Amino acid sequence: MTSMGTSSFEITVNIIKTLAVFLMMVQAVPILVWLERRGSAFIQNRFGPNRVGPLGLVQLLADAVKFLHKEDFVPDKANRFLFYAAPVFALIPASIAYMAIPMSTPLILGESRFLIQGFEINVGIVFILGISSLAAYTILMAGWGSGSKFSLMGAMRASAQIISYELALGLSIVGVIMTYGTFNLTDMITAQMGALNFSGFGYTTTISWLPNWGIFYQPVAAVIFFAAAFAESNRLPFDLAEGEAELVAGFHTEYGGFKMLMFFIGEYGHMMIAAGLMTTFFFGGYLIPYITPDDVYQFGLNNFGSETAAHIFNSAVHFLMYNVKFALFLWIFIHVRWTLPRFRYDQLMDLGWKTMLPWALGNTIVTSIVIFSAAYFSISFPPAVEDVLKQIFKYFTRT
Amino acid sequence: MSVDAILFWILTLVVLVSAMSVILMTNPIYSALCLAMTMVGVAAIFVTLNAYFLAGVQLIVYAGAVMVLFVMVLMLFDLKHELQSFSRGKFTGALKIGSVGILAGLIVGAVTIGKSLTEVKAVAENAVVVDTTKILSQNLFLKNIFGFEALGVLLLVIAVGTVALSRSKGGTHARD
Amino acid sequence: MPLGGIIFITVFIAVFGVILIYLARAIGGVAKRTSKAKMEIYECGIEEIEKKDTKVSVKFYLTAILFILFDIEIIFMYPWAVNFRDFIASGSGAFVFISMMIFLAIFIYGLWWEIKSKALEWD
Amino acid sequence: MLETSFLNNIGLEHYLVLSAVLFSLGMAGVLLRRNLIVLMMSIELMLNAINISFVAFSKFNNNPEGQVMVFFVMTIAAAEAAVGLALAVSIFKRFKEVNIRFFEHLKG
Repeated sequence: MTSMGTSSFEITVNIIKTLAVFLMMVQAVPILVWLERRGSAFIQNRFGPNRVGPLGLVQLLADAVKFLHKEDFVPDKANRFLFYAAPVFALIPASIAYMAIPMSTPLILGESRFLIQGFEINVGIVFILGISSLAAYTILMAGWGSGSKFSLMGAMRASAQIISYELALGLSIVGVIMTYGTFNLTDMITAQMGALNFSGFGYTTTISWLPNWGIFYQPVAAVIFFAAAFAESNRLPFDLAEGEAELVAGFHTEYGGFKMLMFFIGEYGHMMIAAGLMTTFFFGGYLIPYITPDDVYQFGLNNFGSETAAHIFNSAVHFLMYNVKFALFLWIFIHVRWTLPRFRYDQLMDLGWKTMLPWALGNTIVTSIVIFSAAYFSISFPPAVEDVLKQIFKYFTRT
Repeated sequence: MSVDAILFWILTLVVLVSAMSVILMTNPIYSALCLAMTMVGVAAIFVTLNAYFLAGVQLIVYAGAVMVLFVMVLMLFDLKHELQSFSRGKFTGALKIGSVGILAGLIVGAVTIGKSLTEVKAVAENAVVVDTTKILSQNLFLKNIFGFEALGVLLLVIAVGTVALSRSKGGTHARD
Repeated sequence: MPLGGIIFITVFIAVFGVILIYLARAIGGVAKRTSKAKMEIYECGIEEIEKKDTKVSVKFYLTAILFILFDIEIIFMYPWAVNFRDFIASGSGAFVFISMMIFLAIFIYGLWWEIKSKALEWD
Repeated sequence: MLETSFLNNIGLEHYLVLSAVLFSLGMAGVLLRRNLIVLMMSIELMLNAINISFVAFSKFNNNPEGQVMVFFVMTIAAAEAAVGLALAVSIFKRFKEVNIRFFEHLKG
């Protein structure tokens, strides 16, 4: 149960590792903010922050210092406890859920084996869904605790939106779980190793020029999951929580300074969870296409000599690969925000309940029927048709 | 003390304190938030009992859905100004607390006496940590399939019922 | 599941957040010069309107109720999905598949009814 | 020696006692509070207490039926909360009141 390690060395390393993952997450937020501002400027043909430091990178530090110097302000109408508790609570669900996502192959140092993730959880997906569903409280606490009607309306809209899209999100994952047959994220990643191969109906086909990624099995689920993740993290085109025209700024109308920044960390944290899960479910996680971790390990062993160095090299390379995929999805998040307009609230709800939920349901049914019939039935074609099919398959499976 | 024992006592403390706050807080919104905290604590207790999947379900269903609904309703109707949150009458109050105490004492006594009378099978003590999710799933879908389908129908009935209720005359969504 | 680690990091994050807020308070200071206009909640500059009950559409709460019901049905699919291949391997695939299809039919009927009865209509 | 083993060896009876105390707290809430919605929350508390004992029995007797029961109880509890809150909201809409004392006047 308390699998934080067996020796005191392991426990210490694991504790430091969890803290490091958390701090890494907090650190990533200013970089993302910078990327978002520069990216939006690029898209809108402006400069963006470019004065402080090279490429404006030090702007983040200047912002943080400025936030610290803002005076602490609580409106008279506000409920002081909830007003202060909401930003602190905003940090918790996002960071803990992110820690369950594996980021690299386990690092083996002598006898000890360290996972490059906060903690390994064998019901990973359920854990992440459960923890991140607690984020609705942050919004409600902030909205009601501010004592302002704009905040309350913003909170109601945001939480109704979050819970509506949680349905589509949760249902789209059912197909993924069915494909891999596990809740464990690490097992899912190892299942995506090697070349794409379909087996069923009495046939086995290997397409060696494509990696065995989940996106080829569950394309509809990937689209629904990604779209619902936008709504879950309150990003454009679904950022109805903060429609300026009708709601001023949504549930954080009354917040400013550092407390506002903490809401930001939470929001970007949800974005990171979505990007990390997208990578893990559909794009092979930390795996490098065409190469197995063993190959990387052998390469390290041949070039560095010692086993420890090879293990460290292995983990580092896969960590890099994970971060490349991860950053790609974060960039898509930012790009979409600055290129798409906002939905209207009724359109948003219609999309969630009447479009995405039925599609996710259809995906589940089709997946289960395919898996079921692939195991029970085998199709046999007349020899002539089979020859033609083989020719077509040969075209796809050429190396 | 072993780590497991320390965890159990911490979780017990968290669960009992937040459950206590649920019934003692005069502001219903605080009560609801404390109850959400209790639910999270109960989920953690499920983890100590190796019921990982149930812990996740507890988080998703109770903490993430039911309590959000409670909090939303309380905030929608802003019941901050509650005049009388506890029942009146010192005598009846004492009687109620006394009866609750007697009930708790009876159960605790029964458990302790029962412990000395029967030997609980020490299966779980040395059993390896098994993935209970698959066993749960097999049991649910192979043995209790009728209950499962019945719950599906129940949920359908409830979904129809709530909408009909809110549509009825004087309901929240009445069509005037 | 490393429960101890999760509890530890939760407490750590909470303490971290509280420290951040105190730091911001210590450096930035508490609002000293206060006036009635400053301490009022933000209402786009006009004077605050005191209202007994804020009108928030009850649609939100109906959505939340329907969310709970559908969420549970989705949760029911998880143990089925994770074990589906095992069921097929152990020979009980057809039984489980058909019973889940019945369940899904009930689900779809519920969703269809909600959409048809305009319970999910926002205006 | 007795006391340390009581603190150290967490067994079935620990969970059962915890469940019993939690149940009693929920019951006290039902008896003492007057707010309709808080009453419903106390009922949820009692259901949770029962769930703990189900899971504890399931673990210590190695019988997965207990966990299935918890699954069912959770569903019923959520359904009950949905209907109960729908009723509570209807009542509040009509009478602007959630104190159950008020509904004593409904009889006759």
